[in-house]
Amino acid sequence: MKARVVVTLKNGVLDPQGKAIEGALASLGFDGVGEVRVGKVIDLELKATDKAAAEAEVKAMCERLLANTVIENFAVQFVG
Amino acid sequence: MKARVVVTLKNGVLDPQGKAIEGALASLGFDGVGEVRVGKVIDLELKATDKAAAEAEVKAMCERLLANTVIENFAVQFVG
Amino acid sequence: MKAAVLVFPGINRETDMAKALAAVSGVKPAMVWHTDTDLPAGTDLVVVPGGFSYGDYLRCGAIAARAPIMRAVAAHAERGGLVLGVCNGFQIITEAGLLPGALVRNASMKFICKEVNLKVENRETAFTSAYRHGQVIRCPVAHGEGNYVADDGTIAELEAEGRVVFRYCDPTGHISPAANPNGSTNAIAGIINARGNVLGMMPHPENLIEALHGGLDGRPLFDSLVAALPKAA
Amino acid sequence: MLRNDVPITPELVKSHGLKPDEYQRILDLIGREPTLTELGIFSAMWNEHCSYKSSKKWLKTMPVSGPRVIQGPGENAGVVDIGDGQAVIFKMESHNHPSYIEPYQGATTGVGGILRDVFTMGARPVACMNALRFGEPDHPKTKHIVSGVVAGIGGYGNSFGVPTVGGEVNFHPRYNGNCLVNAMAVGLADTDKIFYSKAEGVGLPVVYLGSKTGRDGVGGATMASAEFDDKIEEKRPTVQVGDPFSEKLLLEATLELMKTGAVVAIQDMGAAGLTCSAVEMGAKGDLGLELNLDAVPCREPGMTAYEMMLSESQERMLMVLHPDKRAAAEAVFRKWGLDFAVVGYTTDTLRFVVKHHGEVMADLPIKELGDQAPEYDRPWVAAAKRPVIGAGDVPAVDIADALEKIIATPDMCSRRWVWEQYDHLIQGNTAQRPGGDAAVVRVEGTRKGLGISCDVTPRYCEADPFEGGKQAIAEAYRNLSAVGALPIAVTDNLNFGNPEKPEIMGQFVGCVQGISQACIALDFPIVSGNVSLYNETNGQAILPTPAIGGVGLMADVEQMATIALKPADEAIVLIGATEGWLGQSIYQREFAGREEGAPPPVDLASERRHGEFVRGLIEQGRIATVHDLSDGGLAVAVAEMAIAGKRGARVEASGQIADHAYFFGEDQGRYLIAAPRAVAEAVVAEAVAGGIPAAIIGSVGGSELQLGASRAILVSKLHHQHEAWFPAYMSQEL
Ligand SMILES: Nc1ncnc2c1ncn2[C@@H]1O[C@H](COP(=O)(O)OP(=O)(O)O)[C@@H](O)[C@H]1O
Ligand SMILES: [Mg+2]
Repeated sequence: MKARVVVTLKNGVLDPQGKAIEGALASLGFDGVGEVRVGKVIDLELKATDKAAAEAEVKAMCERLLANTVIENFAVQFVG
Repeated sequence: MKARVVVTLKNGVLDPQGKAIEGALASLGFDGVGEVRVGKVIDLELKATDKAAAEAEVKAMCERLLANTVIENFAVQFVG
Repeated sequence: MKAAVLVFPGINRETDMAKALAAVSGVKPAMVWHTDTDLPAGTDLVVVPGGFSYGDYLRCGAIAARAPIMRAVAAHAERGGLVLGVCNGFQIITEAGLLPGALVRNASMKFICKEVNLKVENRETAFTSAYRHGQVIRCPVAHGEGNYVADDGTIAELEAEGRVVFRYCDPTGHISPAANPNGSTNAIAGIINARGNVLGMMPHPENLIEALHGGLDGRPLFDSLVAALPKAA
Repeated sequence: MLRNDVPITPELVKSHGLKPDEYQRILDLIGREPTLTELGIFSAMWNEHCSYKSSKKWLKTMPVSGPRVIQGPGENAGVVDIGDGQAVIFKMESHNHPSYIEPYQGATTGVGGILRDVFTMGARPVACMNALRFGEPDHPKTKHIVSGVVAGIGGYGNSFGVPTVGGEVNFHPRYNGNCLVNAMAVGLADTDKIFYSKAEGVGLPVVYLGSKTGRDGVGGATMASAEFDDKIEEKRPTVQVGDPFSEKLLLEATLELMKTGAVVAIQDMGAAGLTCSAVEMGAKGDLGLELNLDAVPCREPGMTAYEMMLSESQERMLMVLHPDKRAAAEAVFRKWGLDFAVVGYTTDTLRFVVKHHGEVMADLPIKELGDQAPEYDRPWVAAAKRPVIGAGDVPAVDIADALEKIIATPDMCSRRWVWEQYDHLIQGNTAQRPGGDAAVVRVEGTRKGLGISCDVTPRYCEADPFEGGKQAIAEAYRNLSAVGALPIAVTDNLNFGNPEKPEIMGQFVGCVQGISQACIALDFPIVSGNVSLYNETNGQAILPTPAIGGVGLMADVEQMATIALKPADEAIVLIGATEGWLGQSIYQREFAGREEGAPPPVDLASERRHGEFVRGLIEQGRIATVHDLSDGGLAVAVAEMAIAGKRGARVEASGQIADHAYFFGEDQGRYLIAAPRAVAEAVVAEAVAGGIPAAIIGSVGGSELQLGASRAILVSKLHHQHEAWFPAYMSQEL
């Protein structure tokens, strides 16, 4: 089974990286772009076969390691 | 309109961050995890209203800046 | 020698580089702002220095590589002019397509600042003629993303054509994982383009050019450039 | 009349960290109920962090002047003359609470804040230091905090482009619930181009510079003054994210701006952001100030006046502008891609007026906001004196065994793992890298050098705050002298627990008095500093930790001494008196399992004489190898010299003092010197003639270290033992 974790910054948390990309896109002439926010995707291959168990496990991984829950949110998707 | 760009490393390109997470998850006792790969999400707010035009524009942004096509793949999703 | 040092927002080793160029060549380089579209007339060496252009945000070097001045740099390289990219500069010229491959996060995932040893693998370049072939030199590194990667074909080509100019090694010249500070493929520390006029390297020769730095092993790189280029008027 | 939408309840007052009597003081001052924005402004100005209400009484007693001091405490940073029209500008600051909550971002914003303090005054930062205290290594949170804090300090300084050249790291269970992250920045400026925060002139524009304002850290300064409890999780959203890239741009833009002559006064926005900076600029200049918040560049829509006034978004400055230089000033900021907005002007009303959407949100007396903050004379009790521990009360262990063990402990092992993550070479002026007694940075374009050292021994301060305070200053003095730098001034970061407890207040008072006495005796004035109180979790306070950042000056960096043993056949000289003081020593802790007794006393007169003597020898070019003795005493010092020089040495036993006390005692005021035998003999003769205890105690040579009659140890083995712990510990990092 494959899981994809998407980690994004919480609302209101400064995203210097997003800001820099915003500026770069504008100076490349892409002027239709508003706010840009950057996050991470973490793709995991899991040995688990039971989806519910896998979901709980990945959630635990996010809380303990993959996301910095002080400033980040996470979402888990399953593929296949 | 909002677009989400997902940038992932091409197959075969070394991913030190993924490797580090693999090791860390194992040492936390999550032993059902195989390969881990880390990528980026870039969420863009677009002024465009025409989806096809927006799609072409975001693709151009990816090729010109958001992804390094030497080592990365990208995918574009639209939300709302 | 008429050198131009590029300045992007967030670049921070431009002064170190300018001081080294001036100390060795006796001529102060021009400092060129990223939004300029032309190099100063008569520029024969472009140096893209180290630092954190645009905070290393998105990918290191990515945003700087698309700055207006980079078109002039590409044209300069196209004409056979010399280009030296050090650290962030290496990342920038690689992102700009002047060199193949990419630089990714150090295998340790940590920024590393320390002195390493380098083996001079190719002294037949305008950048390295003052070194001996196979010479082992000391040189500091200071980077978080100096791990050179490229597809197998590119690596094979670089190796076959002698385009790996510097390799990380131990003090005796031995290449080993322990002597490789960032996990770089084949311990690559610096490469040159096929034409031999564009060199990119992660280590900082500009930080080892006087007694205060604890050594002079960075100097021959600048000596080589002085020898290769006409004396500035 | 101001509109008051939100009733000010006792709960609301309490949640702003204001005590009932403090609130009463506000009512008396303004003669009406404050608006919510005003309450927020008062809470920001009157919390411990900004008002120093518990510490002010004692800070006033510290020695802050001297012939070199251009600016002492009270500005963004201290300014000290280094001759030739140049000044060194420096300060230390804590980011303890934020770093405990979010280690990486807490540390980055700490470094960012202190750098801003320094370049706000017109100085280009040339070095950073950091003093870190973590909980015991086995505590479940420690590794995560170490990892994040170190990466954060590096992440900010490396990107900003300043070398991080040294610091301190300690582990102790008393920091389990409160780590300490103290960052120091040092900059250089011309003495006639220093900028201050005092506003001058009525009707001048007040300009906002830098990054946009978001809701970051709303209430942050209040948090920094609150004791932690188990509800710590709830305080999380106040975390701020550092942006070293923007700060680098802000640095370049600010220094460029200063050259245009546009700056009348300038102040960085640190704790309590816009509020604190605006009030301070106005109050110092005896001026009023009116802000129009509609002009403040905001990152998020719908921000209220309250949020804007309390936001701690980073990388921002406030400036009073020469009106005729506006265009030039704005062009500089646009060039660097930063925000530039006129957000108000100075007035002659002595009122601090804040308007938003055309409405007055606050109208307060500006002087009183700053000057009339409560000031407490908190009750304190002096710590009971502890007994002197004799050598016989501490078990004797084989010297070689003891050394091998001590040199590999978390507190004594090499910090290489830490400082290799810091760019310590950038700017090309680092003459002495981390790992020696003090960092040395050349003054760009000259032969002069600045020595920088961070010191304090918290276990000494706990055992005897007064002696511990003295010792912290003495050790900084010694570290600087050991490299050959004349100690010229000090910054401090006084980290303590809850000052409302008389024992804690007693620690504070004792340390301040000890520091003061030592500074006077050593001509080593305090020019800047910071106080961090309420470092307690569930009633458990940290060890009293008055971190000292010392700065010294040398005429010629090429003369500097280092700790590494150089050619063989040199003699080793010990300067200073050895009794074998084991109370509170590392040796006692390791082998008796106790931190007991009185700490070693510091004799300030001999400290000074020994320092001057050693510095003299270095300046005359007679010696190049010096190490001061501190934690772990003689054995550890000579081992560090051997490891650094990759050379062996042998040191004879004393004959009078028991081996373990002689080799591991932590008597103060001592240095080790290595020099050719003839020089060493002359040095000893001169010292003794001048009343300074000195003797040749050993010699350099071979590949082993031998202490007394104990077995010889290969230096390469010691090296390995010294380097092993940190990377091994952190390799299991998560
Ligand atoms: N946090 C740190 N960052 C950088 N360097 C450090 C840090 N902690 C310790 N060091 C360096 O390691 C060396 C030893 O530190 P320490 O044992 O505290 O020295 P001393 O006892 O002489 O004051 C010093 O050079 C110091 O600057
Ligand atoms: Mg020392």
